[in-house]
Amino acid sequence: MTGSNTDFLLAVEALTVSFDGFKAVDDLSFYVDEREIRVIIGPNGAGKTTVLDLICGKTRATSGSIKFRNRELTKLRENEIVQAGVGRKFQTPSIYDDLTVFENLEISYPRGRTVFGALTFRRDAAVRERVEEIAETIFLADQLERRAEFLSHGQKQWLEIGMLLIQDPDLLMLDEPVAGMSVSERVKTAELLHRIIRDRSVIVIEHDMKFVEDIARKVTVLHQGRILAEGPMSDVKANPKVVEVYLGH
Amino acid sequence: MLGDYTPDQLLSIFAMQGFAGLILFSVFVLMALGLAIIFGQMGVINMAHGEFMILGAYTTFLTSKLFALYLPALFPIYFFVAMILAFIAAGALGMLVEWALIRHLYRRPLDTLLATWGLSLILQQTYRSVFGAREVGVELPQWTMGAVSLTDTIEVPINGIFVMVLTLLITAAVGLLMYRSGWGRKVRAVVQNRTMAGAVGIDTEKVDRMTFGIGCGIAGVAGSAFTMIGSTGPTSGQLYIVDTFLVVVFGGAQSLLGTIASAFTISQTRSTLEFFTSGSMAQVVTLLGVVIILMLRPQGLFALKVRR
Amino acid sequence: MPSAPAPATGPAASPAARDESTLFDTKEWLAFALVAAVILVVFPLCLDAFRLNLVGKYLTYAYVALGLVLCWGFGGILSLGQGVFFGLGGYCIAMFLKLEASSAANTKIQSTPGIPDFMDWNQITALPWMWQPFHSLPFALLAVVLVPVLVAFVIGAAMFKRRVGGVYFAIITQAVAAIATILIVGQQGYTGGINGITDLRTLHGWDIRQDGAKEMLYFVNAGLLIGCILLAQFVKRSKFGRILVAMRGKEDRVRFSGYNVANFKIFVFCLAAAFAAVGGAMFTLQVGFMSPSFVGIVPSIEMVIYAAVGGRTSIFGAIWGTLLVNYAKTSLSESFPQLWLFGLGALYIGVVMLFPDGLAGLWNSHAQPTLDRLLGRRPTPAVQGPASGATQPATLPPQTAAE
Amino acid sequence: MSRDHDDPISSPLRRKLLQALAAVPAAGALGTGTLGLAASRALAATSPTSGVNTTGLAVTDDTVTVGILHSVTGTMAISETGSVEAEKLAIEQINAQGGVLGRKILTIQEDGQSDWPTFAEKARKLLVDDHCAAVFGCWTSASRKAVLPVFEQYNGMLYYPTFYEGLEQSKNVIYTGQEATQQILAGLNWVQDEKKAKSFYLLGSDYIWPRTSNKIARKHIENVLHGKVVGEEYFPLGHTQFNSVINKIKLTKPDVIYAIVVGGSNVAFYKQLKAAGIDLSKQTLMTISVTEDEILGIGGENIAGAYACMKYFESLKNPNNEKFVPAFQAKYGKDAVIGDVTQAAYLGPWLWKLTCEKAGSFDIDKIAAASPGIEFKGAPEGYVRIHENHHLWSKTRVGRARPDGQYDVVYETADLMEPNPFPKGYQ
Repeated sequence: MTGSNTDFLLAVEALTVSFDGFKAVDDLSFYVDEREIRVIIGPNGAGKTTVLDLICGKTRATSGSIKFRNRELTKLRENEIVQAGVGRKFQTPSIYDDLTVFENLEISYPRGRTVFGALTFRRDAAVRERVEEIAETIFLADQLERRAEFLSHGQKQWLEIGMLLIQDPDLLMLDEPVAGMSVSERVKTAELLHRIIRDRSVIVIEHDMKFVEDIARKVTVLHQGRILAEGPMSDVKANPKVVEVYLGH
Repeated sequence: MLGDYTPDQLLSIFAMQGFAGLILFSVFVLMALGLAIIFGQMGVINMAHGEFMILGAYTTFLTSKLFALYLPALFPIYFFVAMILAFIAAGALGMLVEWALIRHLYRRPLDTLLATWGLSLILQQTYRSVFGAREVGVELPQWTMGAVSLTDTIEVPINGIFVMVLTLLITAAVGLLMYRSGWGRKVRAVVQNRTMAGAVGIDTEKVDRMTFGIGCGIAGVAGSAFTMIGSTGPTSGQLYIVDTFLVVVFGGAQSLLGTIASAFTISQTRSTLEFFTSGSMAQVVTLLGVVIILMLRPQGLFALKVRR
Repeated sequence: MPSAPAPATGPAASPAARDESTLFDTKEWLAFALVAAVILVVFPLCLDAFRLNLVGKYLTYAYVALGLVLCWGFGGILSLGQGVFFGLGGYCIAMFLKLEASSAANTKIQSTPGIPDFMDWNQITALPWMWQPFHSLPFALLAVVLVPVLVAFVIGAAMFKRRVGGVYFAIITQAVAAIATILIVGQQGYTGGINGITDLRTLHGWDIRQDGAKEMLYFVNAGLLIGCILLAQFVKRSKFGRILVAMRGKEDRVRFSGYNVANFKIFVFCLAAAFAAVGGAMFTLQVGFMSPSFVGIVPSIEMVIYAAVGGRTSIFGAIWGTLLVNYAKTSLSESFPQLWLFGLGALYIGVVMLFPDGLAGLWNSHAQPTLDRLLGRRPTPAVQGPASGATQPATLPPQTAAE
Repeated sequence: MSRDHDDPISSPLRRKLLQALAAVPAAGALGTGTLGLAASRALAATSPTSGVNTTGLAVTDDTVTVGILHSVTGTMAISETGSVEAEKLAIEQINAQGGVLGRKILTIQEDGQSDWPTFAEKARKLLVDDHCAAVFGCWTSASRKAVLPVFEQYNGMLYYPTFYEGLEQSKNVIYTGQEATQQILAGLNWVQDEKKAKSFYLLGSDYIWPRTSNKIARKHIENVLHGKVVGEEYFPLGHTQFNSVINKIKLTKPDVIYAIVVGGSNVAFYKQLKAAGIDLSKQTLMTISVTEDEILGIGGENIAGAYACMKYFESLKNPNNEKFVPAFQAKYGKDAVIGDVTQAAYLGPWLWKLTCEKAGSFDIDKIAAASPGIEFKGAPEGYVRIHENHHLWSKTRVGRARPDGQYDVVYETADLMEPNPFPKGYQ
């Protein structure tokens, strides 16, 4: 099954994945525009994270198509999807504990990604400047030489966001970026996200309704692997089905 | 080579080969069962598995000596006592090892591999110091000798039947234990979510220790049974390691059923090949086949998901 | 996206600007100089020909340990089949030497002169095709590296492309080692069987059994080892090295940073195989034969302990670890044979449970601070710099790097 | 060594080979054994060190140093221990009789650690550092192959005790065990005569000795005895599952099972054979790999009835053996068993002593030259003599295993068997 070509940045069509017969995502279709910010909400087990996993290649679809700029992603390997311009932040911070902040960012810098490229990669001025610029953005400019493992939880989340930013993806996917953060960190993260979502498309999974309202223009509500509702936040909020399965809780 | 035989003989060839394969299968299952529990359920690579088996064999050896010395009248049944003692000895050592070593190494499977390798060297040297470097001869009760004639041409060795029955019993016991008992539920709960299991009041440390102990205990019983068909020496255990691990991995690590199915596949293949080629080639071809299949299908034959 | 490559003269004030364009930092320079001085100067000066040859043999194992540091220490890929590559390298050069030793004149008494003696004993009457090219030294030298790398590539590609790693990889490499041994022993007409390929004499007419030749070979061996150290150091200092470390912890994340993880693993596995193979070839040259007893499971696992004792993430530690374990083995097993196996067993356990960073870890946590303090009092700028953890942060597991 | 190859006509190796093929049994008739014993003290007084040692060996006015090189650790330690014990016993006895050329024997023992490069290393040490006048050692062919170039390069003398596959001969080695034909041919002849055996099933562990031995056996069965080989099969070392081959044996019903299985596999093989209902009192089985040492692990009841073809059994009845066995057991415990190789190892020091006394020197070249023809009448196996090819003339015997782990000797060749390491027609 292949989807049709569209003007959308991302076109997900008839996407299904089943684990041992259980359909975690069931015949799902949705579209994301260039520079759109899309928030996916839904109760636990609705298939939100699975959708991101499918898009970034971590999980293979059983059927259906995912097109990114009309390029089929379901057949690509993870690294090819990243190179096509899709970045993914995981729910729990996924960073390289054994490396310094600088090295974390440097590895994510999109140059020298082949074996040979990595061997001959040089830490030149361009790399340094870019790393420092990003570090500034994610509030870690003074932590560059620190081993990532010793950062606080919030700082780790920021670092992972920074690692995505340095890739400069066209589509950024964030899985609960403010989960587990302190209040002050949360404020700073919101500010950070506002800054970085400006010139790219973003898909965010988030439970924090205030945060969602703050950034979302369009919301997709998932329930049991299917779309329950889709539209502006205000509409969705008023949707009785949504209230019943999700917001009401 | 088959042309030389009459149809009748061919039938007996296949029947006897089938039994030979079944015996090998039982041996593999016995070897692999304990490891499947430890590796599959706990993710621990126990390179000293063979040494736990040999502990069982040495226990059997000692028991036979004791019976011969003090209870010669009961000698014919000493083997059953020996198996129970083997289970206890290997299980107790297993729990001790879990407490001293393994529990510090959960989540570092490669490190357990190295540490248990070290343990296996120490155990080997201990056996050597205690029992001598040479293999010991375990005297077996008379009834385990000889073969049962099913027809004029089909004969099945009694010890083979014994091993098969034992395998059946132990497999059934393990199956019941894992899938029907409260303890089995606890083990599975701990495997699936350690934190949660702890939170609902399961003593995860105790469950780990028991699991490891039972896995080692089964190895001990296997070792005891192997005194009937194999050698008992300080380094005999090492011979089994590769085969055992391949059986477990080939079966797909986490599933008991997979282990059994894989033992069946490997043993039948090897036994058949052994008959038509020679022992050496059969082993190479089987090992190579397993490795190639594992390369193509790393999750093993029967597992549903890849573990990384 | 900024991409203009420029010389490394970025903002100097930031600590991030620490120079990674050189092959060594100060501390590593010292470590390297120490290793080089000891194996190139101290050993040859202090040891007699016999002991020197012995140390030369130990050093051939250091290649394997070096490969394991990259592959296992950095990349987290534990191969229990390095003996296979060591053996393949050794056999490749042994085949050449055996052919040279089996000239028609030397083998007149055989029923088929001109072929290796063990073939004659096995009723082989013509040199098998796979032996033919080993008449040529350049081919043999090339094969020393290429054959093991090819094998490693096939194994690596099959396994890593399918994302088999960790324990599974270890067990499968172990099975490969078992298969290789059975094959070599069983195909004795082609391989010399369990006796191996023995009685190697000359290399292009140069008698490698003479003391002079052995001394020469020692230096060739030491030189090659230093070359391999430099290569390993280059890999470690490159971004490749950091990606390996990243992969060890968070393989998925590396994928989502846009790297094809399998290729990196295959490369480092092949590199480790190549190192082991060079070691094997040097072993054959120095010891004068090759046999399947270096290929199997037991020697392969034993080689892991060399790297572990040195500190699994320390390139220089691998050399010291190899020397130390082998020295202990030789001296202990002579005087207390029983104790040695207990000791070796305890070593595996200890290095896992108590000193996961081996000698290098002990050095960093004990000797280095003392040394820093001592040197800090004196006006020696050489070792000044960031605190001990900072120069090698990428490679130190938490236990020692806690600041 | 290189000299040998540059000038093949004068090569000692080749010369000896030619002599061996020409078969000159009369050469050994001149006995030196008794003469040597009696003359020992007289020689001591009249042989100054400078005279008996012109090549810088470790010889002083009252001592001479030899090496013992076996595995005391590792997998081979099991097998090699007996050899070490026998060699030490022989040296002790020689010293008690006044030593060699009036000099007491000192020993340096090195451990080969079941590791072939270690054997080569230690051999070098014994020759280069310790200047040993002779080395008694090695057990496996692999270890001998590893040290052989060392002995040839540094001109040492090795006394090698194990029965082995042959195909080797060196100026620097005296082989006190049997080469393959000595162990095999007479046994096969006997089993054909005695059991009217026509069909044979050959099997063994998969390495050079069983394969070479079976090759010789097959040639002999097919070409000389005109019998039939109905199966030939090999198993990896350490193999423990023999049910398939046992089935094949049951089907092919050979008159004789000819088994050369070694190590732990041995134990498994005989146990499974017995369990499969193959009764060795009815089915003839002949082995060349099971000595009394191995039976300890197999268990006498599992192998009782099998025939072994050796040159020595502990139960052998002769005056020498009746002194040797008690002496051995007095030193190493009454449970100590003595296998074929242990006895062969015991011969080494004695043969060396006799050779030194004949040569009147410790010099390796003189020992090598004087060795052919040396007779040892005190050998536990009976009379032995060194052949020009540096192997021993000795008898072949067939023993039948008893449940108590000993053999009953049921046959011995009338004459000494000639050693023939490169047997024509068997290659």
